[in-house]
Amino acid sequence: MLEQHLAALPILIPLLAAPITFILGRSWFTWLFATSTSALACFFSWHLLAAALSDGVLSYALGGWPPPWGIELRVDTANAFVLLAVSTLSTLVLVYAKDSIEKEIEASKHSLFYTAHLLCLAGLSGMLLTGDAFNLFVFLEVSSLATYTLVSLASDRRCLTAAFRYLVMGTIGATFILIGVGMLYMMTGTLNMLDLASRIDVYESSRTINTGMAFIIVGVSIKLALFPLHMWLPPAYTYAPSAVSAFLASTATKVAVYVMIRFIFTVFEVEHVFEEMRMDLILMVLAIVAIFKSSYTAIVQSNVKTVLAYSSVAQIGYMILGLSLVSVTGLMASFIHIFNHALMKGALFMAVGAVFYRVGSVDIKAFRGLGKQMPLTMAAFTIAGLSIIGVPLTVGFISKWYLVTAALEQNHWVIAALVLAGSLLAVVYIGRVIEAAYFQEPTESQAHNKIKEVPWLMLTPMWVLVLANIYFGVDTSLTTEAANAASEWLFQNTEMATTRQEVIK
Amino acid sequence: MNFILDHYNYWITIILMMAGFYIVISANNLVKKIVGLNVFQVSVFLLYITMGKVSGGTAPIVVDGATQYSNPLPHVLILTAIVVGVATTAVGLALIVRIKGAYGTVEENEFKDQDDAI
Amino acid sequence: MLFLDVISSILLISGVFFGLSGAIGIFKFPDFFTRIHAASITDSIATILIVGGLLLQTSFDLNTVKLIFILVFLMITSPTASHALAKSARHGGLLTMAEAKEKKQEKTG
Amino acid sequence: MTTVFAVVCIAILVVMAIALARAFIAPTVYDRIIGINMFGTKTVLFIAAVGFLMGRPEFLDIAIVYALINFIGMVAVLRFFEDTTPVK
Amino acid sequence: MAELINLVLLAMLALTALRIIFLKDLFAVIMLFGIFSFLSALIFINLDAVDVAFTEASVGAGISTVLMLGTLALTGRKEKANSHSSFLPLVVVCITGAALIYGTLDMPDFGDPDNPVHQHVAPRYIEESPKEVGLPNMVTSVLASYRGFDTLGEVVVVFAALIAVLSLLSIRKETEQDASESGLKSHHVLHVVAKLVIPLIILFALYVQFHGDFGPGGGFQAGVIAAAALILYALVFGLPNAFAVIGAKFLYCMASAGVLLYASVGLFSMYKGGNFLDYNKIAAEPLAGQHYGIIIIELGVGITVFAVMLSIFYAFSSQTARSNIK
Repeated sequence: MLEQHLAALPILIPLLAAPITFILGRSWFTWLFATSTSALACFFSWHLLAAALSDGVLSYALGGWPPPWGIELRVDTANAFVLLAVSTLSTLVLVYAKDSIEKEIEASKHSLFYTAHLLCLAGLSGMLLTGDAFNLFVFLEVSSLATYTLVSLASDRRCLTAAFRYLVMGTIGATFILIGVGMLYMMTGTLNMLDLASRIDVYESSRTINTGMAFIIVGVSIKLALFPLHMWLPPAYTYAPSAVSAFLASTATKVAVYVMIRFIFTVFEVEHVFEEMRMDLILMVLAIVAIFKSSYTAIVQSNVKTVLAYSSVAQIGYMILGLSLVSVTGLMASFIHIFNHALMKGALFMAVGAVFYRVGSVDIKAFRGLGKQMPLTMAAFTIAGLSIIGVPLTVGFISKWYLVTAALEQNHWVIAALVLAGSLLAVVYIGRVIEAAYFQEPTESQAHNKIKEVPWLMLTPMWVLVLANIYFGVDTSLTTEAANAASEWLFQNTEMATTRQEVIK
Repeated sequence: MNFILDHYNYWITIILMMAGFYIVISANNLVKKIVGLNVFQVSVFLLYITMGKVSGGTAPIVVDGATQYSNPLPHVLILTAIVVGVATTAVGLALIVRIKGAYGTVEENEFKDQDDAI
Repeated sequence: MLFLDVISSILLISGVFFGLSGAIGIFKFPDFFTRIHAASITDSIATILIVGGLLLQTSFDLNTVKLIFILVFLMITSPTASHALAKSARHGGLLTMAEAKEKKQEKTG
Repeated sequence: MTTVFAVVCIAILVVMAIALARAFIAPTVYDRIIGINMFGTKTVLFIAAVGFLMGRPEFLDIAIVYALINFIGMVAVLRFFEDTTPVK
Repeated sequence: MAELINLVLLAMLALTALRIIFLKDLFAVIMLFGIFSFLSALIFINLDAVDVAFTEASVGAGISTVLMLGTLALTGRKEKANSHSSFLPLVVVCITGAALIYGTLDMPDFGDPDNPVHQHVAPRYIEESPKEVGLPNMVTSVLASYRGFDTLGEVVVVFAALIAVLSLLSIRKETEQDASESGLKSHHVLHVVAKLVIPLIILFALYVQFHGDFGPGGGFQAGVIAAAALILYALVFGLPNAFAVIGAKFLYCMASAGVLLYASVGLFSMYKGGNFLDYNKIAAEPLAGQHYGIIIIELGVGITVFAVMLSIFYAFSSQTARSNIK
């Protein structure tokens, strides 16, 4: 029976668990419940990926109404792959959160944290799986509202202004998406993405469609923090509780990147977006500016969480860069980086959260001498940091490798060189932290009180991610296979778009 | 002339949207920002409802003698969107109340100054 | 049927007349308390007349019930709101025109 | 009868416009509220009349909602004054 | 005639929006926003969207305005003079507006029955839904059945708003001494009238809940109206008295229960062998199944919305009371 509903389960499980978590109240059982439901969702998304890899596309008609009339969930390799990353990270973060939030969130709000986390997971899964443009907006708002909650849960007052700014920007983004979807609907009469794709052909070169596309792309760009629209991200990630930063940095923006890919590839034709509208040039320039400007900003920050936040903006630049190359390898690099970046940023934010747990500060000064006092945490930070830089035998290397290959395939020597130069900037900002941890003496106050290693419940998920960083850096079969299948499917899909019209009718 | 008559509805809606959008990005006071956000969203709802209207049609509730009904789908979408809008508004206002408690002001430049001072 | 139409037309038109006069009143009267007087009284009479005129157009079904509900509801709430508003204004320190004059005289005299 | 309804609708619209003008430019806050309250009650009547004009009077439900939201809004405003004016 | 009314209302709406930009008194801004919502709801009626008008009137003009006033009571009424330049925002707005105007150039004519919107998906809703779902109100059919998953998402959004507001503002029970302070105690007429009106409002909410299949309305609107009745009670008689009627803990359970009730319909249809939310499978007869399914999910929506709106109001209101007593 469950086989039949496989596509719906990763959304429904956290969605149903959220209200129950809310009633359960404050106890360790709430944590156990939330974690196990997230693990269950992760289990099913694993199955979903396996099913998508073997059968191709899965379609699930909600309410039993056939697609353009009802809402459809549409699973292919691409979104199943991202979903797996999201639900895995969610589970690991929840394991990590139990001890982490003790220090950062008031005890009375713990059950609210778990509820909001599950809602966020449900929203993100919904955004990934749905095949309906308006349903996407609804789940986007579910995840956004949960995200604002999560960010504002921290005890630092600056989290409030960060959350407010995030809320305003996020709502503008969502409203832009709403306008765009409205324009598409106005010209086609449908909301189902596949159906949209087949009907947009009919109205080729319509100004309304192009405007709608522009609004959707700008709206999604706000959500994914593409360079000039990224201003909400650094404060939000800096002042949010560590567990939340770890979860959001590794999932929320990635899902938005996927949404953008999905709109470009399955709704608008890729030839139209990239060859006629020249979106690839705009995206490429913005991506490169994002990489350098944000990496540079990251270097001069003193708060390590801000460093990582700006680094996230830069890494999003890499993902968009892969997309803007418009080739199977480039898209594959984007997908691999979506997955890999989740692994590295998750581990990095967890390590920083662990430092906050023991030291009570995330300023770079607080890291001095931690290499000896918290060896496991700092080792995790170092390995994940090396991965961000792109050192061989880590996942970061694999992403960069594919990205450079994709650039070279099209003889974009400059871009390949720029990608490598971007890595050098990463060396600086990660290097500063590592230097402070291993080569500087602890400050007076810190030397006195003995700083111990964090509890094993925080270390385990951190190290799982670190080991995954190494494992997927050595054995790339899963990531490359899934990413390759995903991007090939998306490209082949665009050629089919013209013939699909008969299929729908 | 006909073109204007057939499109003026859209244009007024767009003016409204931009009025709301302008309030959001230019206002310094957070409460006014939220009001602007609402104006912006309501105008987008108007755009949707405008496209659902059929001349000579009637509300999509079955009634004897009616032949033309307006399109019910935009109505459904906007019902959902209104709810989403009020949810966002509530969260935004709650954040404002907390910001007032933490900073003593709801003017954006003032609490920015306070943060920079630290 | 025609008879009913005529009566309801008369009711509607006179209701509208009161409504318009009230609207002019809130601009023309000199101070707040006279303005609220103009607004609230014409509001009530216009409501009675217009809803009454519409009532004659229904065929005694659910719509009649709803119209009566509206009438009752407005008749209760509208004067209450006006009363409470005037009271609030009074508490807030608003003066009538005569009082304001007196105060002015006291100051000058 | 339709013409009568049409005239009534337009006349109510005019009243609404005047009340709106009062809400836009008002000597005191309380005058603004008079304008808004008048606008609210006239809207209720407008919806009722438009229902008959359009031939679908069953949408009087919305008029009821307007009436009660108008009242609740007024009470909320009064409560706002009560909360913000300092107690002597 | 309809076009004329439409034009006049749109003009009033545009003027209101422009007035909001230039007003510095935030109280007036919020009042005008209430009018803005009212006016847009009128336009919705004129454009045949009665259900939307219903919701906009009760939510935009009702709940939003009340919450905004509650916030304003805490944050102060005057907007301070804007020091930073308004040039950049103006440029951004102009670019966005120009893009939108450019987009309208190819838009289909307003109200033309041949528009793609009226040709593709909607005809099935209009022609088949009375037979397939069995309800005269097509909006309810589409909302609850064809696009039932959207509505589930909508309920979850409302629930998420509750979580967000509770994580920011805690609901505090006041002591006996506070109880005498809060409420509009000097307005005796209001006390009598409120007692008279509140039962009527609740009655109306029940009517909207169960008549939503045949006319405008449904669970969402009913929930808001019922919450409005209790908000009125809390405004007039004070928050502690409202707590005595319906407590915060109970509301939390209701909010969760509503979501679960909605989802349980979906799970039940899965158990019966259909897809999630496939009401056809609930009962032996598909039409009966649709009917039961829609009634239950509308109830779930109503319960959640009622509980969430009221709890959010409690959260804001208990902040107000606290600051006033200080």
